[in-house]
Amino acid sequence: MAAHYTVTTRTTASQIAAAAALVLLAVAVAVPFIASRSLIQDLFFILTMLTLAQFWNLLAGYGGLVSVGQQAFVGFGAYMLFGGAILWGVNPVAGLLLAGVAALVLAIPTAFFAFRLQGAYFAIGTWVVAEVVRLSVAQWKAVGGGTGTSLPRDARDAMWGAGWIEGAFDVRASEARDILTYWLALALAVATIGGIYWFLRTKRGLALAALRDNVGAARSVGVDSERMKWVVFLVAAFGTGIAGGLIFLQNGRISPDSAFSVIDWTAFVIFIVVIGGIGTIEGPILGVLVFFALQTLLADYGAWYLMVLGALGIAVMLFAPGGLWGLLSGRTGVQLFPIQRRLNRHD
Amino acid sequence: MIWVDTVLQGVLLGGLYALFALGLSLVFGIMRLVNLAHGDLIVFAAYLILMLVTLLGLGPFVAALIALPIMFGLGWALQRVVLNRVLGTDILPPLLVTFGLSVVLQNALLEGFSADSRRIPAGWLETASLPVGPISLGVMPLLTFLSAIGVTLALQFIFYRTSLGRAFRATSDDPVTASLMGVKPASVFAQATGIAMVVVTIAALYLGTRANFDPTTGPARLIYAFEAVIIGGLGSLWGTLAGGVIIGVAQTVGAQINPEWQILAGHVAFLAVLLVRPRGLFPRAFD
Amino acid sequence: MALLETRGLTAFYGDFQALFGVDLTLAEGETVAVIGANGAGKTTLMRSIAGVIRQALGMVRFDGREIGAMAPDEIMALGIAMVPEGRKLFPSLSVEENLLMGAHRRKVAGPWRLETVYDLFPILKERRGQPGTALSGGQQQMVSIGRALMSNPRVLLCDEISLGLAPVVIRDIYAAFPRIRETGASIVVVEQDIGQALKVADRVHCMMEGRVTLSGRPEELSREAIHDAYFGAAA
Amino acid sequence: MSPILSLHDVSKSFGALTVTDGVTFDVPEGQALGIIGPNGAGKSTLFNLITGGLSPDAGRIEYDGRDVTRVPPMQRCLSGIGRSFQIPQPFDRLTVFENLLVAATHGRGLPERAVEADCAEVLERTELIHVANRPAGGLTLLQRKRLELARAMATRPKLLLLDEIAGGLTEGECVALVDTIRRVHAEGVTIVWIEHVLHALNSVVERLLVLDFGRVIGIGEPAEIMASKEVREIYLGIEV
Amino acid sequence: QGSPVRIGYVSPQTGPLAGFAEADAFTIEAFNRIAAEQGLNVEVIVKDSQSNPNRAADVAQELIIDDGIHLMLVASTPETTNPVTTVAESEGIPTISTMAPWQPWFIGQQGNPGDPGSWRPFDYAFHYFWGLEDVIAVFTAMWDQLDTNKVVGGLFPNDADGNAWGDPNTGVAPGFAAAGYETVDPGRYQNLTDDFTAQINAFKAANADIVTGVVIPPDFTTFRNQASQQGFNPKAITVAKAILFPQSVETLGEAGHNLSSEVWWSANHPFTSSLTGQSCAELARAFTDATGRPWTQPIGFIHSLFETAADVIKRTEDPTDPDAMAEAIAATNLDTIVGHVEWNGAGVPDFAAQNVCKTPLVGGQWRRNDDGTFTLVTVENSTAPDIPTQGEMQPLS
Ligand SMILES: Nc1ncnc2c1ncn2[C@@H]1O[C@H](COP(=O)(O)OP(=O)(O)OP(=O)(O)O)[C@@H](O)[C@H]1O
Ligand SMILES: Nc1ncnc2c1ncn2[C@@H]1O[C@H](COP(=O)(O)OP(=O)(O)OP(=O)(O)O)[C@@H](O)[C@H]1O
Ligand SMILES: [Mg+2]
Ligand SMILES: [Mg+2]
Repeated sequence: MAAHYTVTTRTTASQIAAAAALVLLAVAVAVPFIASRSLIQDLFFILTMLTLAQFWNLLAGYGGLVSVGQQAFVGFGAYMLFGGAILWGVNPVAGLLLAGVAALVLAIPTAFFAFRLQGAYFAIGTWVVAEVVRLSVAQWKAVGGGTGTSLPRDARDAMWGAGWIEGAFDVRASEARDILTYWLALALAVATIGGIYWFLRTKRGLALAALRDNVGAARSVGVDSERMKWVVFLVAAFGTGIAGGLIFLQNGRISPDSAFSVIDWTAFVIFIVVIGGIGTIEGPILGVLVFFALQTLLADYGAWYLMVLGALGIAVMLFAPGGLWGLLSGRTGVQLFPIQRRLNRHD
Repeated sequence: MIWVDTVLQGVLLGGLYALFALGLSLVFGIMRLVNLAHGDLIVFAAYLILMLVTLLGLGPFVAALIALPIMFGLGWALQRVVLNRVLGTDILPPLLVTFGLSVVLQNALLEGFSADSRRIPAGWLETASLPVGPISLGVMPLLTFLSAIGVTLALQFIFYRTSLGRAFRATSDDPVTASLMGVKPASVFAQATGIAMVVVTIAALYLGTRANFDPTTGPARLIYAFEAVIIGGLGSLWGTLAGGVIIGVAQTVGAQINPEWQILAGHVAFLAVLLVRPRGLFPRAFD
Repeated sequence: MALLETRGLTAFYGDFQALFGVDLTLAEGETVAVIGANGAGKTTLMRSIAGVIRQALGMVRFDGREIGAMAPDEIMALGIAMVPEGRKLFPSLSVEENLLMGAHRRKVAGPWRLETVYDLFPILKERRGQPGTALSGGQQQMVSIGRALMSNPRVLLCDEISLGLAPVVIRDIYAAFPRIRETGASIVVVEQDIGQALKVADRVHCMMEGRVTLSGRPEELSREAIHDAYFGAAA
Repeated sequence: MSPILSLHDVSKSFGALTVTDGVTFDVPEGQALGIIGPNGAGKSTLFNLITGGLSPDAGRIEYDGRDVTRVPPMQRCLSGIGRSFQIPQPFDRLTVFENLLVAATHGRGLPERAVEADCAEVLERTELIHVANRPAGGLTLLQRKRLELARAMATRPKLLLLDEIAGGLTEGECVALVDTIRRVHAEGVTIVWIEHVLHALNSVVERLLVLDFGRVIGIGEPAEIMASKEVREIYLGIEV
Repeated sequence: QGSPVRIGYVSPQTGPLAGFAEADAFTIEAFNRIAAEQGLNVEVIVKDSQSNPNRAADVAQELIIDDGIHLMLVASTPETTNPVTTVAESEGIPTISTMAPWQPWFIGQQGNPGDPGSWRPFDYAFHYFWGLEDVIAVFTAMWDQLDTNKVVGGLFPNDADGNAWGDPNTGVAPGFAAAGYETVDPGRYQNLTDDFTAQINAFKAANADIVTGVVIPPDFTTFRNQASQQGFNPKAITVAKAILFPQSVETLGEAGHNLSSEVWWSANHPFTSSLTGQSCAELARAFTDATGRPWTQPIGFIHSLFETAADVIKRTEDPTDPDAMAEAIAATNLDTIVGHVEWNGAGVPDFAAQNVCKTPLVGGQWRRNDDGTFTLVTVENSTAPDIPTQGEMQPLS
């Protein structure tokens, strides 16, 4: 009567969550049919920040790579999209892929340099690399140098799918572009969360979790820590680059200061992840909602908004290092994206 | 001749960067604390000096002298109340807390002092110069550089010649064993941050007299300070000074070739040094 | 009356309990040895007394005071100095600076000053300017002991000072003990080297798995009993 | 029998401290070798050299007929060297089962599906099956030690290095653990075992090696080694 | 009484550019009062760009989408005007913009600023201010008043203004050359530079008597100090941006005396408001009375922006129709407190004629008073003779 075993990762909460997610996704896809443009834009903002946050969380929360230079990939990706559209007539939608690939290519020398550094040195090193990229791009005269540039009207009007949306929804061109970029952002965010969740459930994801807990032990059981670092860094750069391209595609204007803003694309993202709960998929989702709520509530108070944000970050670090999701799941044990493999015995 | 001048001016500029960096180096070396609010603390100190100058009608140097103990107390309290709680092997908590602090500080200054750019008046000293052969060196930049050397010497003395400095190094090596010697790590760290704030005040004096500052001036200089600390080597004070000089000279030489490369050249020098020596120029023998 | 006393001392590392109700007394001027195999909890006991592991109130008394809940620096200020396991020299300090650290907080007049420590371990005087970590293991151990003595402690806790040292060196180090005892300090030595422990101690406690399993005067304890207490009875 | 592991004149220093000093020995395939020696003798360091956590300053390490002196740790693991750590190093936030899954998938280069049953079996044998779904951070000492063993076994090693796996356990716990180790050995796994709990060690190993100050001062039959005056003196510090 | 015409207004109320928005509250308060008196049903919705171009674009979108504005007003440096105009243009919202030289505004918004063939006019965006050709005329006229060697050192940063001014073909250098001035341009530098030795050495080597440029205040202070320290003492320093506000000049102390710059508006200008009937002097005094601060150049322009808005709304049949509104803007013919505003293409190249209107520009010099405060004195008016001068150009030191 040898017992036999099966392995599952699902929990009741996760099954409910999965069902809810499907409904939510359907609603999200349908939003442009019912919602106002301002809601679509807010959702676009939430989705792109969420994407950035998920990738940073993958880096820092899972890979232990605390990068302060993700703006390099946002900005470089976005600039390649603009450069592609302006200089080589690349359709901006295809340009998104170009943005991702460009960021990936940039990530290779960056990683080569930054992986020589540890801990705080790594953080500062990535920041300096991002500055170097910013200053170099600011000398690229064809896309406006330090002035920046706008996406040419021809390129904007040629965006794949925008024309169809314009006809189908009977909206103005600018609104059609919003809908298109919203759908793209939705697809990117879903692919990001889905992809990261899938990855964490593979054996590589398990190894990543093991490395996070104990590098020495992980290496002794055959985990290739170097390669894991590379994989995580490159994947994060690729996704961050696409997100960057998308953000500035929607924005229509780019300048080195905005594209490589350490505050907008790294600091706020870190806030989102940490406030929500680092090292979980749920954390950034919760974090981005909190961030957005704060921004909406307090944006009219100028400096006070940022002070509150800063103080909240400090408070969370001091009193709830696991973030809001950590508090929540610590109390209730709920996990929406379970990755734990459970061994079930059947006699 | 232009090149000699360029390098000399770069060295003097390096003195300013070293002053920015020395406080950071102290805190980084003793507690492995990456203080992202350092630049904003310098700006804060500059406003403090400015207030003393305008409200009490003091000279900038006297005002700075009064600001020193105030800043020491602030640093002490900051470390005691906030930063001690996030020290540890994980670099993220201190990174985030000091970044939060930076944001809070910057915006509080913005509320309090508006975005107007201000300057600490230094009278005739501002434009005074000293001819050295065919080259003319500014008195303020010279004072800045001499102060950087002075601060390095003073910190070096505290570090290696006093019992407080011994406690700094011991606690930095091993806080638990240090506590077995009767050291209170929390209070040693607080004193270290207090001293770092004294250095910050000196840096603020020269930042504020050299050029205009406004509440957002801090972060732009922070990165140079970090570069100086890192290429100098963790915890090496002379290394930090050397690091500042390297960044300064790289910037002026870069600018001489083409002004577009000025800031870039500083960063590239940093990357190049780290590529060759990942632990900086004068690393500690262990850790 | 006992100078130092623990009553029902327990200690945990997370969920893991390392000590189960340890009672230990140390009289003024006495030397007590604690022996036991790896992981018996000897170091845990020392760290609990020194305050590195915080204890509940009522478990540790020193000179009539409750010290269980005090921080290590306060406890050391009262006169309990520790020679930690593994020497734990400060790598960025020179030999002399390491010694001076011992008197950082507790600066009381007494027999131990730099000169007298150098008298006790003359080799250290020759090496005073070198970083502590450049010394041999035995010399490092001397620094660690000297450092603890610098505070003129009333109680000296020594954790495995023979660890990793050659027998000759161990002999040299233990040769210093009579001089330390002469100054009136009470001593707790934790040892795996039973021979040495028995030689210097007035009383011996043998620990196993977080409990004291055997106590007595050295001459009362048979080698078999120690062997059993040390390795377990089934050897 | 050909040696599965052999060290030739291996040395390692940390600064001025020589921790491994010209160590040379062979372990024939299928044998169980015990290593004893005082604290700080360099036993754990020897393991780190064999698994690749540290690289030697001099000398050569051969495993399975190949020179592995400069091979990175994860490749040594893939080729069949498994180890336990003296201070248990579980992946705290993973469950016990996941701890084994990491080892089995990466240590053997197999997909998860292929090793799940095997991991379950190892858990049964190491009596951890009832805590399989608990985070490893919450285990007791015995369970941690068992997990060390189980995780090493999950890589299906040909050579298993155990570092003080019985230290700190009660007598009963120790006996059970020894039983498990004995069975692993019986399956033909070569074992090198560092242990202070001599009776446990001696009930398994066929040969004993004594290390002192990084030097091999004796290797041979356990009884013979234990009897030698030198060893008793060094090890127990009692003059006999 | 239908629903009000909604006007969106974006300006940098906080951040480094906040000085430009100093008079916002004062102006809008006056505008609302007059509008109520005149029975104009309008609502002004103000958004802060925080001096951040990203944020400027965001709030512009909010104004258009959430608040449903009918008219966009924007002012103060290309960092604010350009993102807002770009957004509004693509959304089809009529926009009136000011306080940025027209070249960085117009060319800076083109996809490829380097390729004039690709430049396109805007359908809904209208801008009024002066252009580089005016700066060239005013600066060279000021310098002509002095006895110099006609060598000019240029400080042009790598930002929107700096790139426009420093462009070797479309910037100021060709114009200077036409007026007989040779320009030494060491190259673009990054803002917030801590050292100007390279530029100073280049100017010294060329023996420049004049320095010009478009510099942010902290950098100008650094430059001015270093120049003195390193023994470089030009006869004239005429820069834009850095010495716009009296506060910035005051931080220079004595070194601020006789610095010169372009003047786009002053209390001395001979214009009156079409909205309130105030003269420039009266407006300036009203501002000082209300806020306790000295007048600054942006006050007039912010005021004129709302003057123009009121005029356009009055003339538009259906203000909710963007095309009608845009037509009304294009047809503007109004005398404002900053001069005449009419998009008739006067003095503007063809490619921008539809969207750009120019206002007069003169030259001024800061004079240090005994109490350490500074007064801006108009010293050059050959391009706008109806604006009176108050003194003559003086050399530095
Ligand atoms: N930091 C720690 N975390 C978890 N367990 C610990 C820790 N330190 C010690 N232990 C465990 O507590 C028990 C007692 O350890 P302790 O160090 O007190 O033993 P010891 O008698 O001093 O041994 P040794 O002779 O090896 O020094 C051991 O089982 C050990 O594994
Ligand atoms: N990374 C390191 N750096 C410096 N010294 C080290 C390092 N690792 C070990 N040592 C030193 O090397 C010596 C041997 O250590 P090792 O851990 O190999 O001993 P061991 O024989 O396993 O002892 P134990 O029985 O206590 O486990 C010790 O003195 C130790 O302090
Ligand atoms: Mg111990
Ligand atoms: Mg060991």
